[in-house]
Order: sequence, then structure tokens, then C-alpha cells
Amino acid sequence: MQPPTTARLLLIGLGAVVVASFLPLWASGYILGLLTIAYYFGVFAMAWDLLFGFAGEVNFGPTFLIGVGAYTAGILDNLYQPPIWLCIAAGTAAAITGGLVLALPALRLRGPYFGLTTLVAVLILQNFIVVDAHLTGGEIGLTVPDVISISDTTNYLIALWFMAISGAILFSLSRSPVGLILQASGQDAVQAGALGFNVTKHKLTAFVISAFFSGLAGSLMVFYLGSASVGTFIDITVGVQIIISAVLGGRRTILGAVLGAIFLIAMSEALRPLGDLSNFIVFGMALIVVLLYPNGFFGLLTRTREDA
Amino acid sequence: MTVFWQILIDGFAISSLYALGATGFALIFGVSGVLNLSHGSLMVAAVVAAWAAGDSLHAGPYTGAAIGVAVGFSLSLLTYFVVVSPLQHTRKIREEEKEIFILTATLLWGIMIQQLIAYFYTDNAKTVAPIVQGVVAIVGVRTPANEIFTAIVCGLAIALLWLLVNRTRAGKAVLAASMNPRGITLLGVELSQVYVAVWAIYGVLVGVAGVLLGMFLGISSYSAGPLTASAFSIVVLGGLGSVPGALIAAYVVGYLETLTAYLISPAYRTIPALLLLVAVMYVRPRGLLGRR
Amino acid sequence: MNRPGSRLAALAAGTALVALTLAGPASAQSSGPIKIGVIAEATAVAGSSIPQAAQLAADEINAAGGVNGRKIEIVTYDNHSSAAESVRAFQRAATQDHVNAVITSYISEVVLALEPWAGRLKMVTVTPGAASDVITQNIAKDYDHLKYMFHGYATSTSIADATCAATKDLLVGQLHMKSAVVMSEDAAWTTPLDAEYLKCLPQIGIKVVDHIRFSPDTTDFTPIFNKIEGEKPDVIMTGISHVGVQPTVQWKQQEVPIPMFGVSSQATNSSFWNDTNGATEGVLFQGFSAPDVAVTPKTLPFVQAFSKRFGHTPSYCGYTAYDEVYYIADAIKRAGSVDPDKLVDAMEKTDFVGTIGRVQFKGKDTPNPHALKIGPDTITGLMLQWQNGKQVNLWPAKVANGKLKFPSFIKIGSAN
Amino acid sequence: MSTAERSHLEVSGLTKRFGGLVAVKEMSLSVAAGKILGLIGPNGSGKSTVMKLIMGIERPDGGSVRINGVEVCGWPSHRIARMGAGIVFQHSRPLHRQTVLENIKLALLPDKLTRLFADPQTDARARAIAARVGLSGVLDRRPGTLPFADLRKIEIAKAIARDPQVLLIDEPFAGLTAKETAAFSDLICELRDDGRAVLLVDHNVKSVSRLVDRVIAMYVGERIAEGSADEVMRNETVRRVYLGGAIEIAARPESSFRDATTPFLEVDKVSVHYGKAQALEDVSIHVHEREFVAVVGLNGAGKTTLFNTISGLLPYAGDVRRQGATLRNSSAAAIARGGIVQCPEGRELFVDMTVRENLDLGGQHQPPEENATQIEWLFELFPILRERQGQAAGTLSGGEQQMLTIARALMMKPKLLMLDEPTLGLAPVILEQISKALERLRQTTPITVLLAEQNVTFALPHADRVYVLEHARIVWEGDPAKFAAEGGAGYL
Repeated sequence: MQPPTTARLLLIGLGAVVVASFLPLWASGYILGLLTIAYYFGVFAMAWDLLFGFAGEVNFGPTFLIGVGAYTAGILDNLYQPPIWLCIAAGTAAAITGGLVLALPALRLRGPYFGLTTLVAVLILQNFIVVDAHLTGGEIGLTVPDVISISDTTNYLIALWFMAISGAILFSLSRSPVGLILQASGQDAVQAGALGFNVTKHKLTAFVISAFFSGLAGSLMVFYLGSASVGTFIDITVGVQIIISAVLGGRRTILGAVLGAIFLIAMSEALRPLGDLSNFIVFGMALIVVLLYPNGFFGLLTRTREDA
Repeated sequence: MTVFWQILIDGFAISSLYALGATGFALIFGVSGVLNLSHGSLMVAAVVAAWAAGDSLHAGPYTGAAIGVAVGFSLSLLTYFVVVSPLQHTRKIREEEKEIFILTATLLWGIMIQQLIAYFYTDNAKTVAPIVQGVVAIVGVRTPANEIFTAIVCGLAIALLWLLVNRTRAGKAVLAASMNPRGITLLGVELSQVYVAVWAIYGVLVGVAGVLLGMFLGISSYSAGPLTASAFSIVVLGGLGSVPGALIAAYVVGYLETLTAYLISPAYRTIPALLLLVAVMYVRPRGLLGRR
Repeated sequence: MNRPGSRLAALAAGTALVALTLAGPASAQSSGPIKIGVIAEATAVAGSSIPQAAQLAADEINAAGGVNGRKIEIVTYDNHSSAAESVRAFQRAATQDHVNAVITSYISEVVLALEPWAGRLKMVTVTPGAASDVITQNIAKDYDHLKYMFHGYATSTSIADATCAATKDLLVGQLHMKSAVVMSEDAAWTTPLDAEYLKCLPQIGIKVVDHIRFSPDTTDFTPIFNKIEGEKPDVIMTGISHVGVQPTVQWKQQEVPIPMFGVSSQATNSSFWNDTNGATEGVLFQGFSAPDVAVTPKTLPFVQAFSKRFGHTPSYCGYTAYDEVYYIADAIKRAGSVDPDKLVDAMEKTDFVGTIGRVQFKGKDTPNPHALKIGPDTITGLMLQWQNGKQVNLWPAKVANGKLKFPSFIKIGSAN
Repeated sequence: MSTAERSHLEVSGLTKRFGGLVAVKEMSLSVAAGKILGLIGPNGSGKSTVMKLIMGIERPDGGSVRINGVEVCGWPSHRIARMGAGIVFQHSRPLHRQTVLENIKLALLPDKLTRLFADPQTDARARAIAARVGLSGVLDRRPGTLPFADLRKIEIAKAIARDPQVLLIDEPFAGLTAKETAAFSDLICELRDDGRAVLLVDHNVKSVSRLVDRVIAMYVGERIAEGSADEVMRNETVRRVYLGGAIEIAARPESSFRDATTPFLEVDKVSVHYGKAQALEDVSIHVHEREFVAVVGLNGAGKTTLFNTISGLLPYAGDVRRQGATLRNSSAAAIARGGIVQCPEGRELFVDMTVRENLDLGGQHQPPEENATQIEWLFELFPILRERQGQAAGTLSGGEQQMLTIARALMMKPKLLMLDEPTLGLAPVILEQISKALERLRQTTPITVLLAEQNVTFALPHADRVYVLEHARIVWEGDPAKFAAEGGAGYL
């Protein structure tokens, strides 16, 4: 059974987004706030999936890119209060730079080695932030004076459409020629090279694109939350959440990542009364999906399977 | 001068702990190619069990320690049978993708354990009632007896492991499996049994390491992540799958941290080790003694 | 070809549905009960007392007829010690459950993350346990926007002052100590604390021979203690919260002959004795309350009621949270409404004797508005010591219930 | 020299070392437009390495590679590809989530990051190429659902998508049925007729003789012969490499084995697939107790697959019986413990362990005292191992390692010993020693041996019976005497 075509998926996605745009009419600010965060996480997860699913690189440190972006934007605003868009641009740029600095050498490594390097990058960043408290606010976090808007609806719509556009771009990219080449490079670098593709160049690009969206989303989220802290942006557990979202949603599907993110956040919220048991249950469910439905939600929905 | 001895002695204890923690981790990878990211959680579970035994059951330090090790052991086997083994045997996932799946699954599993501990015993740091107390002076350095005890037990445990692996048939088979699983199958050894054996050994090591950690330093459910990370980095530094490599790496990292704490500042304790790791990654991606 | 499409479409709706299921019925506004949201860390010892104490206070108030005839309802949210989750909980409290005020968290990171939201959603918010000075400094910077935030616990700076006052009487006065090493975790909250230590200790005649800041994720403290031993100070002035069990246990194991004195948040937990297997014997720590210290006439009754109901004594946040419910209710009564701005005005005029002393907030024009006034005629704070399983108070004299007592390995005045 | 202009591919003095081992030594070859060159040699002869070096997948240590006169030696492979070289890998890994068409389009894409939409004619070209290689019927299928032959076609299609003037094809016919092979040969001829230079790399002349204009034979990294297919086939050196020298035999008639009714081992109509590739097709062989059976065939014919199937390492159709009882449900380890022991082609030694430890592992299922005597006996058989006892297996020479492998297997007191290519890459003198040891085994012990070899001279002297395995099928069975006459013919 054939999975739906690119155009069709994009259309359905658009439909979903339009429907979601009307949520503010009746959903409370709390639901909106909830989904706002979920959407940003969706972007994080999609950016990660581009790297893992297509370039075939397991990045254990998505929060490195996010954190660099978020903190750059936040610190800048905290120190000089330039216009917000400038901070966001700076944050994004910083994330891309960080991505390059990390990727250029790291791409020489394979499998777990690459993963560990990215993980270490996160740990180092974390150490740096805690130690340089005067600049970063340290473990208690950084308060950002300005915010994009204080209206739930505005924030919600920004997040929603930001996610929609990022998703559209990343998804089309993944199904575009470039995405095809990327996938080939990720799957069999030798063959891709023999077909005349500069594998390193393409993987590097993937990393930069991933960094771009991670950084941008991170910066936007700072100006939504009005504060940045290790626990919200950089901690390993945040990275874990992102990775799990992507795998849950269905790796190598981009769009699936969003489903994963919404599921994780909605679930942990719905189960909040159970205290820490809630996380136990959420991660338990995730584990079951990983064990029984390796293709994730998206796989289940579209019946995409590798061979059959 | 005393600083030198202090560094030498303190570094030794903490390094031995790292070594013990990482050995099992390396063994598992060597034999079955599995990176068990629930490592830290298993250790924490062992500690909390030992602590709880003393706290609520009023068990003596020995009983407490025993219970801790037992918990580590059983959890390790549980991890293998519930999480790892199913993924190794499933046909739903392409071989080349199994690595990431086992990583994710053990990660999730670890978090679940961690959450459960936090739920029942709060996330406070816990310490296991020490078996030995008091202070001994070595070359002018006043050293907690417990620190020496820790070093000794770690040494013993590692020595025992060495004997087991080099002096018994079963152990030899395990070692052989870590070098060439296919070869050992052709010699009539069931790999599945080897795996179980390895996870059992690993369980004991984790239990012991955890309990010692709990006596010497004390840990909380928050420590799970950092513990896994440190084992992971030590093993990679030593060269994935190489137990001797892991041992060496453990002492390198342990002493590097102690040196930093003494000579630079306790605030930067962990950073040099991380940088070293990255450096080694780039210069010698296989790690110090890496085979794979 | 068609099926998967439709399935996806169904999903789109599904996404919205997930949201729906979370949305409860919006509750009534002005009439009905007064709602106070409690966002705290249910699994952290310090945090778990917050909702319990709040509930206790609410029940007492309701039993006494409530506020202007309205009952007080406590709505609790577990934030899993995470700032991100706290923000979501805060949004729920404000826009979904329509609470009138929020009591939240002992973690500065969480409180600081909520501060902008308190401003945005015009929600009177009080913290029972966070210590960062930044909270109130922010208010000073942007009063009109952030005035809804109240710091219901002492700031690092004032904690340092309280500690110094105790040092003066106990260590200088009784034990004639002359030198100290300041040992703090390298974290934002200790920065003002250490600064104040370094300022006030010399003023009371104590020479600071060294100032050590260590990484909060330090596990092995042997190097640090060895270094300190080498410098032979009379006392170690601590500023630790993230760590606590580890340094205490290793201090005992290594039999460091120097007393630890100062801020050690974890030591205030009643479970600390068990967590450290008694290693904490002799550790001195600053606090504002303790189970059997009658700081005010209200303290002991509260502790008894609390222990009776929950089977254990409250954490330091328990006392403050309990008081906060009372003075929020009091403010609502005085304001005669739950309108946020009116409520803020009333809160600022708070003058309420609670379980830890007399609660008054610093004024709008001070460097840190809405911070508790700490001092002889408001809140003095205590200096407690762990003595065989009990937290014994040594200072101030009028509420002391024990004498200084150190384990055998401590050598007082070993320096001289 | 003038060929430089005419010939698309010009290789000279190409050298590659892996550590101490010289994989390719001073290799030179040239392929002109519209010609097909066959590069043949047994496993480990370095032929595949040559191909990788040309393509830039491995980095040469010296020499020159010219494509259309342009020196590309040492370039990264994507640049060499753009210079007009294409390669068809033996093992195909298409994109599983994309259709066949998309897979072909991939190869048509320019190496640009800006290209977000394939230009319209790409589709048309892709379809044209598909039609050419005969994939038109399955354009919208996913690779996972296709037969192996089609997967190979996808590889060809990808390789010719960039219209390379130089085309390298690795083992074109591996895993294909006779019919598919024919179709594939025609395709390759067409490609040649377009005026491309084609380099075919394969194990033996026979499979490519129909196609090639010239053949170069390699052995241990060096060219040993060059010329037309027949010339090379007749070449003495080549014959020695493949067949060894003169053949003397000492067979025992099959009837002389008492279990003639139910042989010790029966392989009954066994078929094995690697993914879509057919590795064994209805293979039936049997071995009697105490019999010495040789399975000869070239690399890739399926010998190793056959052995691994018997050892229970592979899923298979058909049945394998030990003394009449099926082995289907017993694990590989159980089969080995049951006395059917394999000396694998890859040796699978525990390289970081000493010789003695390796042997002990072999004997771990027997009580120690038995092992002691067994080891003594083995040291008689292979004296060199006695000296090497304490040395790490990894540090032994190839021949010593082979002896250790055999000895380790014998430690298990096997009823049936399966030797897979014991001669692979070994010097003649070592072969001599191993041969002697085998003869000694045959004379002095009740052991049953199943030997897989491509070196016939090594195999035949011991063999009681011979099977010839070719392209996954048993094509000939008989006694060694007949083999020299019939089976040997067309073995090359």
C-alpha cells in the first residue's frame, strides 16, 4: 500500500494547521500555552529528524544548538535590549555557528562516537552557563526583559505558524532532490560518493539547516517564556524529550516528529496529578511504542513501512 | 609535597569507583554491542535500595549492601530480558538501525526507573551506612578509612572479574565472545547464554559500584544521567568494547578531575576531562585501546 | 491511496481533541470560593510540605468561617521541579482554574521563570522558599509590570546577614573564633550570599582566610576539605543547597576537625539525619524555623497540627507557605476584593505575625521591593545544630533550646 | 604513449598497502572506448581493491589513474565520478522508502544544494534509462518488493545515469540465475556498444569470457597474465593458481562406506537467499561416515553459504539431516556440540588470546584430562603450534593461523569436520604441511571430512568424492579421477 504523496501530506498538514488556528476561539489560555510549547518542541524534533532520519547522524545534543540560540538571544536582550528581531537573528546565527563548530570535526566520527561528541558539547555548554552566572544567570536562569507579546493567542498563533512553515520547509526539503541526496549520503556514503555527490558537503548543510531551525525556535521560545534556564533549554532530559518525540512520531518522516512532541507534552500534562508517576507512565508508553511499533505514530497512520 | 600525596590517594579512590562502574558497561558493549543508557539508573536503584534497607528495615550495613547489590543484579537481568533482548531479536527493525533503538529504549527504561525512585523515595541525595568508619593517616595524608575500603573493594572486584574471565571456562567463553561472537558459536557455545551471563556479571558490578558510591559519596536520583554520561565517556575514551581500555581511561579521568579540583579550582572539576574526551575523539576516534 | 490521507485528517482533529480533553469546565469568578494555586515540587522534601501546609491553613481559615464568608480552596500542581512545567501549571492555574493567587516553589529557577508570567497574567504570586535576590531586583527594575510578585522568604543577602548576626553571638562571643573559610557551591544564588559574608564577617572580627566556590555537581569533596584543613580556619562558612548530603557525609568520614556553620538548605529537612546516616551530627545551619522552636506563639501549634495530619514535621517551606495562605487571605479581606491591583496594595501593607516571625514587605522604593524585612523586630532567623537526630536551636538566646555541642573529631580553636 | 588519448581509462603503477600487506602492487591496465576488460583473480587477489582505487573509494599509495587523459589519482570519489567514471557495486543498497523511479532520479541529480526541484527533463531521462535496463514495468514499486535481478538493474541504471565513459562493474553476475545472467550480459554489451570503456571484475574467466575483449588475471596483488579469454585460460600460471599443478588421487569407492543407506550427513534440496539474492539453489549433497568429500567451486559459487547452512547459521528452505535426524530445530551451537564442526573461511580465531587459550576454548566441552591428551596429539599433528603456544593468535602467520583453526576445531572431537577454503591466500609450502596433516587425519582417525576448495590440487588427493558447485547449484558429482577429465573442464 502506497503512502500518501508529498503534496497530499502537505495539504492535510495545512488543513490541520488551519483547524488549529481557530483553537483560540474557544480553548483557554492554558491549552494555548500548552500547545505553544508543544509546537516549539515539534520544530526541535523535526530539525533533529532531518539530521538523524536523512543524514543518518544521531545527534545526542540537539539542546546544544537550541541552547546556544536561546541564550545568545536572551543574553543580548538582557544586556542591551536591542529590538527583539535582532536578538532572534543573533541567536539563530549563533546556533548556526555553533552547529558548524560542532559538525566540522564531529562529522569525521561515526555512530556512537559522533553521538558522544554532541552529548559532550551539551555538558560543556551546561558547565559554562552555570559557571559564568554573572552573564548567563547561572543555574537559576536568565530573565529576559522583553517578550514578543503577552497575549496567549498571539503567542499561540506565532508558534503554530512558525511550526507550520518550518514543517513545510523541512518536509519539502526532505522530499526534494536535496533530501534524496541527503538520504543517500546517510544510508551509504561510499555509494553516494561514487554517484558524484560530495557527502560531507551535504551532511554539513543538513547540520546547518538543523541548527538554523533549532536556534530560531529556541530564540523565539525565550521571548515567549520571558526567561531562559538550563532546565528548560539545555538539560540532557530536554534533549531526550526531543529525540523521543521524533522516534515516537516516526523517524525519517519529519512531520511525525510534531505528533510525537504534542503527544509527549499533552500526556505529561494530562497525567500531572499523578506526580512523578506521570513521567513514569509517559516514558513507559514511549518504550512500548519503540518496542512494538518501531515506525512510530506516523508509520501507523500512513502505513509507511520500509519493506512490504 | 603533601598535595602530591593527597592527589595520588584521593584520585585513586574516585578513579577506582569510575573504573568499577565503567568495566561492566564496557563488557556489555564488547560482547553484545549494546550501550546501556540505563546504567546510571541501575546504580542509583542499588544505592537507594541499600539506603532504604538501612532506613526502613533497620538492616545492618552488610545486609544493606547485600540488598543493594541484589537489586542491581536483578534489575540488570530485567533490563536485558525486557528491553534489550526483544529488540535484538525483532525483525521489524533493520539491523543497522537497531543501535539507535536500543539506545533509545534503554534511555527510556532508565528514566522510568529514575522516576519511580523519585516517586517513592524523593529525589534527595542518599548515603549508604558505611561499613568502615574513621580516618587513617597515609604518608601524612589523613584519609577516611572508607575511601581506602572503597579502593580495596573496587580492586578486589576488578581482580575477581579478571580471574573469572581468564581462569574459568565460562569466563573464557565470555571473553572469546567479546572478541569474536561467531567463532564462539562455531565452538558450540550458545551466545544467548553468554549474553545472560554477561548481564549477570554486569548486574553485580553495577550493584557493588553503586553501593560503594553510596557509602563514599552519596547520590540522588538526579545522579542517574551524569553517572551514565561518565561511564559512557570513560568507555569511549578507553575504546568501545575494550575492558582494559576502560580501566585506563577511568584512572585518567579520575586523576584529571582530582588534579583540576586541587590545582585549578573545584568549580572547573569536570571540564578538562570533557575537553580531553573531545580531543581524543578527534585525534584517535577509536579511543585509547579501541578495537571496533 | 485514500485511507492514509483520511487517517491523517482524522489525526488533525485528534490533535485538537487532545487539547479539549485537557480543558476542564471554567469555574465561576467572584462568588464561590477564593482559590489559591500551589505549584510545588511534590517529590522534593522541601517542596512537598508547601501544598500540605497551605491546605492546613486553608482548612483552619474555612473552619473559622472563611474570608468575608467565602471559603478558601487550594488547587495544587506538581511541577516535577521543572521551570518549563511550572510555567504550564501557572497558565493552567490562571487561565483555566482561575485562581486568585499563587504560592509557588522553593527553587529560584522556577520562581524566576514564573515572574514574567505573574506580571503578564496579573497574578499575585508568593514564593515560600526561593532565596535569589534577583527576584526582587527584577521587581525594582520594572515595578509596574512585576509588582504582583512577592518574595515570602529571605533573600540570600539577608540570610547572610542573619547568619553573621548569629556568628557574632555564638562563634565570636562564646568560642572566640577569629578566622573562617567561605565554602559555597558555584551558583547564582550564592553570589550575593558570599558577597555579604565577605562584607559582614570582617565587621564582626572574623578574618576570611579563603573563599572556595565549587561546582554544584561535585561529588568528591575530599580535595576541598583537605585544602581547607591545610588553611586551619576556625570555622567553615557554608553556602550550599544543591549539594548537602555529600559534603556533610564526607566531612564526617574525613573527620574534618573544623565545624561547618552557615547556610545548608538540605540540613533543614527533618529527613537529613537519615539521608546522611547521622553524619550531620554537629552541623550548624541557618534557618527561620524548626520543629520544636517556639519562634512565635503560632509556631508549635502549627507544627503539631501539621505532624498530626501528615505524619512528619514540615520542611522550612511549610512554615512560610502556611503563613502565606494566612496573609494572602488577610490581604483579600482588607482589600475587600480579589482584584489583582487592589490585592497587591493590600499585600504591601501586610503586617502579620506568622510562624517564623513578623511578616512585613520592603517598600516599592527600596532596592528590593516585596522582600521580607529581616531584623530584630521582624524576622530574626535561627541558628540550629543537628544533635543526635534532633534540630536544636542555639540562637537567638530567647528562643534557644540547647547548647553548642560538637562531635569528638572537631577541634575548636585548633588554629590558635 | 598514444593509447592515452584513445583509451578512456589508463592505470599505471597503481599500488596500495594495508599496513604491512601489499594489496595491489604496480598494477597497470588500460581500457579503450567501446572495449570490455575483464579483471579476474581469486579472493584476496586485490582485484576489487584495484576497482576501489580507480574510483577513489580507497586512497592509492602510488601510481596514476587517468580518465580521458586527466590524472584523477587520489581525488575524492565524487570528483572522479564527475570526471566520467561510474561503478556498479556488487551489493546494492537502494533507498527503501523511494520508488525505483526516484532511485534512478537520484543518480541524475546535480551535486547542488540549491536544487530544490528536479528539472522537468529529469523524469523523462530517468524513465528512458529505466526502459533501457528493463525496469519500466516496476517504476513505481519500492526496491524492497523487487527480485534481486531488478535490484542489480537499479544499480546499473544509477551507474549509467551520469553517462560515464568509464564503467566499473563488480561481480556482474553474482547471485543471478543463468537466465538473468544472459540478459545482464546483453545489457553490458549494449553499454559497450555506446562506446563506453567497461571494466568487469570477477572471480573467473569463464563467467565473463563471452563479453570481454581482453582479460587481466591477478594473484596476490600482481598481474599474472593478460590476453584474450582463451589465452588467459590456457595460461600455465593461471591454471596453477586456480587448479594447482598435476593431480594425484587416492579415492575410496563410495560403496566401501557401511552407512551407504543413510549417510552421516544429508543436505536435501536446500535453497538459501540473501535478501533477494539466491545463494543456494536446490543443493543436495551427502557425506558418509569416515568419508572425505570435497566441494570445489570458485569464490561466490556458494561453498561458504553451504557450510554455514549446515552449521545452522543461516535460515534455509529444504532439509539438513544428521544420521537421518533433521537439524532444522537445533541452534548453531548445538549442531557444533553435536559433532559437526566448521573451520570457517574467515578462521574466526580469538586474536587477542594465546594459541593455547584458543585450543582450550575448543576443548571446553570435554573434561580437562581428555583435553590434555588431545592437545598433545594435535601438537604432534602441527608441531609449530607447540612452539607458538603462548603467543597471541593474532600474531601468527596466515598458515599457522589456519593450522590453529583446524586444531581448535579438532579439540571438539568432531565427527564431521568441515574445512572452508583452508588454502586461502597461503604459500605452497604451508599447503604442503596442511595437506600432510589432513592425510594423517584421514589415515589415523575415524573422522569424516567435508572440504570446500577452489584449489583443486589441494582438494583432490584427499577426496573420496567431489561435488562441483557453480552459481549456487551443484553442477557435477563424481570421483576425483573423473573430475580431472570432466569436471575440471570449464572449471576456469
